[in-house]
Amino acid sequence: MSLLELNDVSTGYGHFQALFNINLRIEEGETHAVIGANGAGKSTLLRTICGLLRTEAEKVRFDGRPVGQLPPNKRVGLGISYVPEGRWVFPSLTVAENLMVGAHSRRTGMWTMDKVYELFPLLSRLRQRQAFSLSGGEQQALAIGRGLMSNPRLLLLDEVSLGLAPVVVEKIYEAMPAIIKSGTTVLLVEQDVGQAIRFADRITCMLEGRQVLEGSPKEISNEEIFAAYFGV
Amino acid sequence: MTVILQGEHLTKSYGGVRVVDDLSVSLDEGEALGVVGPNGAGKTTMLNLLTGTVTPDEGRVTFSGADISRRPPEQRCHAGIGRTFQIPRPFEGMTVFENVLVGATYGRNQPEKASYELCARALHRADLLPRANVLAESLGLLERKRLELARTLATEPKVLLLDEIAGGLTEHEVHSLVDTIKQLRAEGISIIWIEHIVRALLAVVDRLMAIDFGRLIAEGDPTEVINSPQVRDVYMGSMAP
Amino acid sequence: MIWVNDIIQGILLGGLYALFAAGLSLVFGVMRLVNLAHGDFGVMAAYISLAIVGSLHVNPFYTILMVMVVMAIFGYAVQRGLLNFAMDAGPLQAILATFGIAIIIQNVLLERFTANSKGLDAGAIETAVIKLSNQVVIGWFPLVTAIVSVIVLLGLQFFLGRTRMGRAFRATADNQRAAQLMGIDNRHLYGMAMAFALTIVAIGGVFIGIRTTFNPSAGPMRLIFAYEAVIIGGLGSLWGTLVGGIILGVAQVLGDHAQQGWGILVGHLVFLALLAFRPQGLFAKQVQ
Amino acid sequence: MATPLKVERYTRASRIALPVVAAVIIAAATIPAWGSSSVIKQGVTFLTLVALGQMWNLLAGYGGLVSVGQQAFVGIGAYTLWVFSEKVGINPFFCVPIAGIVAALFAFPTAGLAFRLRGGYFAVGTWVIAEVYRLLVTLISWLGGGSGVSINSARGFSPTTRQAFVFWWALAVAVGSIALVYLILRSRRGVALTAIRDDEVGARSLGVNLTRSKLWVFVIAAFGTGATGAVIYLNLLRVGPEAGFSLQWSALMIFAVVIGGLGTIEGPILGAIIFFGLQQLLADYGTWYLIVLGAIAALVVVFAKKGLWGAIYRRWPADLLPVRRRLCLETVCFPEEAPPAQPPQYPIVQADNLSGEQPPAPSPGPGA
Repeated sequence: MSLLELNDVSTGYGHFQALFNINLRIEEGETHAVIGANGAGKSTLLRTICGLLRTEAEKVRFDGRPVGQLPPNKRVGLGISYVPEGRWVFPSLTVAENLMVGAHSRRTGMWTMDKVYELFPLLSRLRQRQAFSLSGGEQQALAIGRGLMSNPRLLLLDEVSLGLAPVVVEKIYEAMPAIIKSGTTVLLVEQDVGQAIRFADRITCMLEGRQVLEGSPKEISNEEIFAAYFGV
Repeated sequence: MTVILQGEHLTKSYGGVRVVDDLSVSLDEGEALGVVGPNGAGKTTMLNLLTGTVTPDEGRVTFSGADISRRPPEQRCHAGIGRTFQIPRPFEGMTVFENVLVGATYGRNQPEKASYELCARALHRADLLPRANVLAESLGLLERKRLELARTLATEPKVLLLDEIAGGLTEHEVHSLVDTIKQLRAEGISIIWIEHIVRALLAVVDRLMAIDFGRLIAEGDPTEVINSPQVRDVYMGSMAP
Repeated sequence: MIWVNDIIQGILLGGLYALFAAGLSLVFGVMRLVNLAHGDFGVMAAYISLAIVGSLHVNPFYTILMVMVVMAIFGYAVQRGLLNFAMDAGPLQAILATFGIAIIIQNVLLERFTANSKGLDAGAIETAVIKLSNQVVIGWFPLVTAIVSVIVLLGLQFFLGRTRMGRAFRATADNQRAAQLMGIDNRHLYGMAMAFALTIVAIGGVFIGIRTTFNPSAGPMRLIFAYEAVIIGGLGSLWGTLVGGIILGVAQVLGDHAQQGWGILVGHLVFLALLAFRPQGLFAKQVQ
Repeated sequence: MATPLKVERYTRASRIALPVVAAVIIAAATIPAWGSSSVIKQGVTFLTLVALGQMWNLLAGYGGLVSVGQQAFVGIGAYTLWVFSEKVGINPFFCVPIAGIVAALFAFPTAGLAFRLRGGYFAVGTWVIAEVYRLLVTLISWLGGGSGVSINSARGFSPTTRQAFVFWWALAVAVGSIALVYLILRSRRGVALTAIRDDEVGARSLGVNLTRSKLWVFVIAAFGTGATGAVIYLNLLRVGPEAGFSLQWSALMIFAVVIGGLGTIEGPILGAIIFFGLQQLLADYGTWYLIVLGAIAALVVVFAKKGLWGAIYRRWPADLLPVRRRLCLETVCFPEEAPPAQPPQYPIVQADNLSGEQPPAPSPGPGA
């Protein structure tokens, strides 16, 4: 049984259909990357998994359980943690408080505040700073750390590198091996293909709401990806 | 070629993050300019700065040589800047015709009776005339996008700013929309078009600019820009071929 | 010296207004809801106290705890039963729903307790004073009220800053969707926020009921004072709200002193003047 | 395009409704000739309620301005009536339009302050300003102070004459308010107001000046409410600050509009009928009618956003008062039916909220 199953998911916003018949299997412990240009539906896919968008219950299964109808707060309790695009840190809360709120679901496991500070040493000296005063990279690290505080079985990372300078992105991604090693299943969405495939066991390429390419990064050539990316 | 719409050194920050950073854009009369860039690159904010929905922290916007940086959106509309929204926002309780009437009467600042002709023409150009008396809430996505276009056309814009107008449409729908936009171009309307469906964009625009982090990263011939190392870099990151 | 006395009285009164305002601002902060029934909830609390006093024959001070519990349960129920749905329907709908509740409370109280003014009798403390000089006289009861207000505000600050649920409140205020992604059940949380707001308002309601008489239509005035304190202080600032309450209280006492009966009007005018010249309030918190 | 264009306004329902409405108005106008004194008095109550509802609906339903301070203009209307009839000596029946104009004048400074506030804060802001007017009247002894004043000049007429004129005035403000809203909506301004009702940002981008439209609506609503206030107190003959500036006036109009249906002309009329019916039905039970109405209003606003008229309209879409425009070429009008195949509707998550930056929000917490 796969940890996460999407069965023929079609969804969107009001009149706007963003996903067309998506089928996806993610195995426990796997790192899976979804790539594609903007507007491809990558973020919508993650929102459907974390519960910001709902579908019929059966269309999203987590650990065998139909969860398509559950609100996000319930899914966190089951072990799905979403690190949103745009980071969404709580601006008026301090770094430490942001992490404490991240642990609101009371799921226990290896991730604690100290472990997160260990993972992102840059956060450790900012503990008492309000999150709005952090730089983009620091906010991104905080958002990931906060997502880990619920000790998820499945971590959804949405556009981690968005709006960050390459050196900063590099710093953030340094944390990836440790996260993967902790046994957490990771599903990440990236526009930066290079970053995505560095850690991914499998990749899915999306174009305009549809899956156009899937496989392990070794099997797929750059040219194929480029073609799938722009649809040209 | 004379410049019709220009943004100079525009900067806008939200919560300490520079969404648009010292960005300059200029549009010649009769030109069609395409804009690409990853999510959050500041494309829509740039558009909002040009239309007045957002005021710049720094920099200025000129239209036909006049500084319009501090003018509210309605005045810019009167001046001849029309826009469509990424997520269509029709007036749902009004009919398609009445929606367009708002643009014709208020955008052109003229009496209602004098606007009917203009409305019919705008509807015709956007291929919506047969749907004129349908309530806007019952429209599907393509027709909503077309209504966005028709409403704006009714204000008789000199410049048309399109925000991802092809997004979410089927292949066939994109084609028909591209034809409409080509038509508008041929009529002499200057266009700035933000779009991530690249092939739609390439079919229309004369020039392409790519932005990231709110800054310009490439500008020029559309095909060259899309194949430029900078743009490949932005999209594909470290693995760019 | 008589002015000094006035200002002291005004400050003490301001504490009470801040107590009312804290609940209003908590509800607005957490769920962006302007609760038009807030003042009526306070009056309702006073009547509940009155009813308990009537049957148990105790000093109204001893009823506060019971009133707090009743109001908390009531608040949670109203939020989960109606207002959550109202907020889903839209901001305009939410305002109108609270207005409906306000009118219902006013008229239920009118039916049950008649339009006559009532008062809560707390005994000797109401008239006991500390005489600092011939002209500066501080009543024990206003002093206790102000002290309790500050204690409650401190307690609220502690709660918001140091407890799990308090942090959840603040996280939701910052970004409701992100809070939900952390496992915070917003519907329950909104219920709790309303329960908390009404617990605080219960204290204020009983104290104001001891201080002055009240009738079923006294609610709107309470709401308006609380609202003025919030706006003067600036949205989102707890201690700004206290300062707002104090400015309002001082303005009212001084106004009354200058011309008997003009106090409330002067308070309103000070508020409107501040609104005209500093619409963002004195201590608006800028999260930039 | 060379084809001649025509815009049709009438619908089949309206072709039937308009003569019926005209007949009803004429029939109603004869009531003072045959109705009993209590029928006439209740008629005045009902008709003024219709007028107040129409005005509040214009304000909130079209202007998006949820004011709970409209009692200010009822009170101002009432006191204007008193000042001009008692102090100036004008025939009280001529004071109704004057009351409207004075209320409209007061609307300007009121808007100047209240327009600085948004949403719920606007609601309470208008309320505060109404309180200021009430307190001013209470404190100014020239206006009778807290104990109120009597409109004695109206007593100079015989009771039947007075009642008849009051009734006709009430009929005039009711029909007038409906006609006013109707004509506004049919006019160019109505296009802008309906657009604002549906989407403010979209309206602005098409050239609509929001502030001007809202101010305009606020002033017109004040005018209608003030004139109606004068009619109400021509009927009651005695006004005090507590009653004239009572929150109950706002409750009345809000409940009527909300129950009937916000943002339509027919809704508030229907709401007024229901309100009035319940008031009569529960007349023996004190203020229970307000409790019941408050509960109905709170439930309707939450669970049937478009009110009773909205529910009826969904089943039988007939515009009795045609404000809609239909575009026709020569004699052929384009169809009004929706397409048969509806595209799938997805759960609507406000997509703008999902993408990117969130505006910084004030926090209730201490400045930790």
